[in-house]
Amino acid sequence: MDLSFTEEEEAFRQEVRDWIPAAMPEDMLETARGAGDFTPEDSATWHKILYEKGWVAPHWPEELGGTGWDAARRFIFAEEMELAGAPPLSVFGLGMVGPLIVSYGTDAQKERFLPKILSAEEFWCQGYSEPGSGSDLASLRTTAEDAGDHFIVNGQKTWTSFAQYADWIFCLVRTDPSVKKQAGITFLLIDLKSPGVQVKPMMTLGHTPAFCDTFFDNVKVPKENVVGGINQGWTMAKALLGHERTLLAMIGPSRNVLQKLKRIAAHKTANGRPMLEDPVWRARIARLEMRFRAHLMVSYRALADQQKGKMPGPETSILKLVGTKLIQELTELAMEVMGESSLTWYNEDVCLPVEESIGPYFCYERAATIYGGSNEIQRNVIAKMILQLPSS
Amino acid sequence: MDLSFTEEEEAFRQEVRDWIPAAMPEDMLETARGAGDFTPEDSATWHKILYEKGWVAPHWPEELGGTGWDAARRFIFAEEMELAGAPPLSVFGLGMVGPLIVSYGTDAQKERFLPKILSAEEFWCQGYSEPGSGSDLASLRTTAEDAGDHFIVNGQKTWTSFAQYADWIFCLVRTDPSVKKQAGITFLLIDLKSPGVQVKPMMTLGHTPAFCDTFFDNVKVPKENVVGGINQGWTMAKALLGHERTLLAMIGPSRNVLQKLKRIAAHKTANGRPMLEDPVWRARIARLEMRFRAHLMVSYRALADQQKGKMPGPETSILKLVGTKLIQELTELAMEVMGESSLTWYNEDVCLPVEESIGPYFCYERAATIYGGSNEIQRNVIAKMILQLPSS
Amino acid sequence: MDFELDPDQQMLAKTVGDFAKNESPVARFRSLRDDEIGYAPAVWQKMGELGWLGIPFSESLGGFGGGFVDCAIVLENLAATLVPEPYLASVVLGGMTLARAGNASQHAAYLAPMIEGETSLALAYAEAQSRYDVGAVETTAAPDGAGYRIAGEKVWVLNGHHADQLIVSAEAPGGVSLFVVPRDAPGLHVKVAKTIDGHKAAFIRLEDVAVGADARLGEEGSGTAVLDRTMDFAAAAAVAEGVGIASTMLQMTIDYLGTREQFGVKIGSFQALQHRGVDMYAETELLRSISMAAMVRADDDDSSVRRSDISAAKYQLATGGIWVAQQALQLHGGIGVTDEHDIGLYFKRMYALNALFGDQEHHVARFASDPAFAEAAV
Amino acid sequence: MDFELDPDQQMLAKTVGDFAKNESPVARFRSLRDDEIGYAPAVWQKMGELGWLGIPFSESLGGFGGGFVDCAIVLENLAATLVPEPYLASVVLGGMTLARAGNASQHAAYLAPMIEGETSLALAYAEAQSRYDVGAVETTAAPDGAGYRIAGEKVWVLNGHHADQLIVSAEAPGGVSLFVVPRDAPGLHVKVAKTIDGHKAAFIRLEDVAVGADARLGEEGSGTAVLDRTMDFAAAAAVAEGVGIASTMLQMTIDYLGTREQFGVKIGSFQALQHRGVDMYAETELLRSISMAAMVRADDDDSSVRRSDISAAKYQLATGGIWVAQQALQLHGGIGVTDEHDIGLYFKRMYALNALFGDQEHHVARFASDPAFAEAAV
Repeated sequence: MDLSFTEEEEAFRQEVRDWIPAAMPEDMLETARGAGDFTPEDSATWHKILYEKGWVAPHWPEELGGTGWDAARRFIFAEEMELAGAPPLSVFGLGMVGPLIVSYGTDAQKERFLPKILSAEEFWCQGYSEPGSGSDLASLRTTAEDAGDHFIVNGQKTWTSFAQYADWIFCLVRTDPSVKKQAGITFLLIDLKSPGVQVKPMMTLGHTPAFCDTFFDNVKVPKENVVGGINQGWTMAKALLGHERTLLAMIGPSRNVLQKLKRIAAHKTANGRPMLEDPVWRARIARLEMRFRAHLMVSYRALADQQKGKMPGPETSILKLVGTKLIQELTELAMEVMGESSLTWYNEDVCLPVEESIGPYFCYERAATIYGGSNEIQRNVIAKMILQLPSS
Repeated sequence: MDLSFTEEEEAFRQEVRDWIPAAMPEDMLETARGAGDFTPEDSATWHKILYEKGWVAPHWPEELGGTGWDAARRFIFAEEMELAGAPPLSVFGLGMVGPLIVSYGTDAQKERFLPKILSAEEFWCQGYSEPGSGSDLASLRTTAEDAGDHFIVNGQKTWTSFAQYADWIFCLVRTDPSVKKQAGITFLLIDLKSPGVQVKPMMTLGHTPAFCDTFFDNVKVPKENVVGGINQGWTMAKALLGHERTLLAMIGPSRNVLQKLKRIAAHKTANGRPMLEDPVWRARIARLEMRFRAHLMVSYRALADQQKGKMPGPETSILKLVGTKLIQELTELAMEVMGESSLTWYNEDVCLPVEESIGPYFCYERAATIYGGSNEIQRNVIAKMILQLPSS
Repeated sequence: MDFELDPDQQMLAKTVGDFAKNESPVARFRSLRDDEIGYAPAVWQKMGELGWLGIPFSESLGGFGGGFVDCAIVLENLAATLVPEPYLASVVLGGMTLARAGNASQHAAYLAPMIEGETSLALAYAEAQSRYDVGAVETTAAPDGAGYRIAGEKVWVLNGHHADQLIVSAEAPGGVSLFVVPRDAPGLHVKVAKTIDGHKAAFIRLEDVAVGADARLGEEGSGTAVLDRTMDFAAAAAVAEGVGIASTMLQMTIDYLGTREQFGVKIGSFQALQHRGVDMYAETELLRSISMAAMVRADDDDSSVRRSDISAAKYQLATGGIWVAQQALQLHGGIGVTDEHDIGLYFKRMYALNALFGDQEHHVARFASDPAFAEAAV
Repeated sequence: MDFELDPDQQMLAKTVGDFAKNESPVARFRSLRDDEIGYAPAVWQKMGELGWLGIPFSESLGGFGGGFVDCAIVLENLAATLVPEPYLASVVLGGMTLARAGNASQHAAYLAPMIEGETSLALAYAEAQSRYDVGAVETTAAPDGAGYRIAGEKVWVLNGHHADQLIVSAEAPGGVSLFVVPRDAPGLHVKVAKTIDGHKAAFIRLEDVAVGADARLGEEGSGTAVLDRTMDFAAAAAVAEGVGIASTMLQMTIDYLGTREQFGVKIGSFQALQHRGVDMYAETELLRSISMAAMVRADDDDSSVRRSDISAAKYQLATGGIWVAQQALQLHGGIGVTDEHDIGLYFKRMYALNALFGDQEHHVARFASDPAFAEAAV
């Protein structure tokens, strides 16, 4: 066992650490040091900077625009980005549909879509859930009717996060209603500028327009936009879900909230002294940090497996479960530490220093235990797949 | 709303409070002030003292040996007994089979059994669970075969608490295997001195012989020992379970452990000062005491309903769930406060003052969330009966 | 012992509950969130006409002479549909402070019109550094002729954006004192902040605001004791509202579990969700039960009787109440975290109630500092 | 980064695991609970022959020259069947203290025979009032000619009832110091206590026990630093055992859920129990993962590197590990709380591990007192 990084890896870390502040525009550096409330435009700017450096898609194959880094370097890179508070990149293209096209797409799809994902010319969003199909995703009703060389798509997708900023959407649609529900689903790429598509942003609990309803009214979609074959959509969805799980470990966000929590507690006072020096508050923060360490080690185990080219072990199945709970507990504690100041929205600079705001982010993370397969569904799956408990 | 007791009630409280130390033998008073580890013999002695005073069965009808007190006086009496740390009386006769016979027994049964329960001439135990029938009680297999004027009983009961000290057992037995499982069960009283009965004490987790396996090998039981009618046993069991629930609120034990916890924390030191003065430990104890108060108020609501002659409200369904969890959390915290001294058994006076021992009691209370309908079963029942959630 | 409401109280509960359901459903709260005031002065006035604003004040003050239990009935029932009028801010915080600390002419001038619903009040007690310690006051009241000049900043003044009078705590030569200050006093600057729960609060800067000696409530130095008592009422009021919020969230969740279908069945048939529902029910009933003790004892002048149950109740709100809110949101799934669904509005209100008038650590520490705690007897 | 065992370590894990399963199943532990010693000196000697007792000691001391990870492998695998021999007490507590603090002739006299399995050691560091503070020593070592006279009482001395030598901490003129004291020294009185987990510990009274200057380990005053370091190893060792206990309890529970039938089905098909099982799995894997960090870093001489992960691991034992033990018991239902079923033996061992070498509050406070904690960077 060896939990340290090699000298070469540490040198790489230093290179990344030095590069970030040199490459990032001054106003974004300020946001990174402060509230971290980047706009989608900031993310797009940072995406392009990384693209020009060749660092935008570390986990893609080198020949398709990846960096050729091994798992450790990819991890170090991600860790340094998080530590620097860099803007998060939109995950739907780079992290989801891109890798899926890499693995299952046709050559034509690779040529058409991958370069524009890398260059940020086209942004993507995800069309899975529907009003009646949440946890029971396979019950989806959006239909794609065969019309020769194209499909006619009708239906409604909900929870299409950031669709208002996207150019394309990848969808699960029903292409065969006559078979078992999982068997009749197809993974389809749809241009959001197609006639008949309507995107309606919804407000979230935290008063940010993070997601949308997206409506399809007789939308024409060419058949070459199918990924993985007609009626193979469920296999595609499962391939993506496995991938999402490590993303959802929330290592970076948890680290950021922990830092923020301590920064606030270091100067906010209770009973006449900084809360970080009060034994009760100090202990509450320390408890979550200790749990974060244990969770981090589970992630490291997954990383070490990847580094060796092995499939991640069964323990990675808990990453989403533990990580999303942890980020919620961290934001809950931050709300408590803020006291009366937790009553505010970040855009109310009358109330408190903007870098101390937590309310909207707290609200935003309430969704973490719901999206990507709710934690209840995660437990169902782990009980059956990993613990092999009997079915009812 | 009025949360106070009347002047008459407070006078009654004082009467009870004065009587207890005057009536209790000196050695038992010492145990009450100390470890509280009464023997079954102590309980029997105290039972007889209460019997002579006429106070042994406050909740029985006055004409059958009860006290004629209203609900408030019964509550005050119980509270004072707990506060004085008096030995607990065996519940199986006074609290379970006695009231059942009062409600459902024949006149002959009342005459035969009730006086000896009151006078402590006969002790009882309960024969419900079997090795294969725990949560699924109705699947029980102990059979009572009709043999004219008597039954022949064969089978095994487990979890027969304190059977080794008992004279009689009340059992659920299968009298009709041909019908739906709940329908073929009978409530039967069996003399433990009958030929063919064998009682084998088992050791518990806490190394106390609290319960037994009880075996029946062709045991002859007269038919007049049926309570409530042949094949009416399930109705009897349900009547008893409802009764058990308020007993299982654990108000008295929780109060006692809280007191003990504070006594220990008041002189045990951590970081050079009494733990009760350490903000972190102090807060942990206070949190449980605050929860105890909320739980106590639920009990008071049930009491006030009884006082008015009303059925207890649906909120009493949570008493067992909350109370058993709380007593476990209290004993867990006591174990933590004890530190290394929690490693001991109470009979090891080499280790620490006997009044500080908590280990065996801690172990004993692990069963609280299992017996009387496990807390998982309680949740099933409340979900359906109170919340009326749909069946699967 | 009796936990039931008397007939008058049952009537009050029904009247307020019917009003909330029929005249102020959640949609009304929603529509007023972006309004400049955030509630309707006409509805406030109607509450005055119905006598609700006078409940805790003696009849000689033009009130109803009720106990705090009656106030709690109003608060709980208004909470069920998130009625936005500032009952807690104006009646409990402002009104009850004024009633206890003021003299007859101050009562006549400021309390009587509030009871009528013609004006509203606010209490400006919190400062940026004070965190639940009402005695930690940096705002000053410097003697100036026969009166004072008040200078300093107050934060999170509920209803401070619209109240006619603010009761302001300030350090005078004799100690922390309370002053009635008109909101339009020269030198008083108000900035309005929206709160996460869709209400508004004011951040107030006092630049040498001149007040007369008749603006002072009671003696110099009496402020902290009065505010301490008000904070007990306020914490109890937050709990009363919390009972309304938790019960409503529980019921909405049980309804949702019994309606929403996935995998071809009602999701309320899944055992894991059933058990969660039961635990939510248990926490709600614990909150309701300890809240009853807190309400009854809020009127007790003996702080050792009053405080422990109020703290225990506020603690149960901070733990069980918050947990109910979290689970209600979780069990609503995706729609729960949209602004479109009402469940999130209740969720955020529960968090606001949690942050006001002492958080869990404040109340744990206070409970544990009661001399009775250290005695072995519980 | 690499979390895998190297081939030698894999072999060690297999050898110890096979030994535990085949030669010391739980029944052996059960049968020895009431034995006067509580374990078999012959088996101890065999462990010495197999080289396990020398693992953490350098080859020059007759050891194996392994790292703490190797010790952890032994502890985890012995824990799986509750092997009763005093590996933690004699190798980790006694042996590692002696190895670090002793000189060559002390090593030859006391460590070498322990490594062979001919003798065993114990560490008498705790006192009635000390509660995890190894520097809080009231036992005294008064100079007496060339040697000392030791007087005081030590509590909860693991293996103290049978060890050949005890290492005793006592306050000498130069500060807390460590002394090797034969168990049969005149004036040394031993009382044996059974511990809840079926082991034994000694309560030791030293009545002016005379020892020579050569009994002192290192300089006067060096004791606290040495013991602090030993406590880190000991806490890490408890975690290693805890991983073995938790994994075994998890597996037993999953097996039980897949076997036990009620209501005509396997109880493992009930969703509420499935979800509980998943949460047990998560807590166990968190414990295993942070334990790996603790084991690797236990050998680091830089306490700032070492301590935070060891404390985090012991904290996870105190929270997640204990929770796994509680749930395992609960899910076994009635049979779980009988002494007949093995699950309770593991349950009690987990509680013993929790109570030893610092409880959760001790480790939380220690973690939070590290200067790195107060810095914003995590």
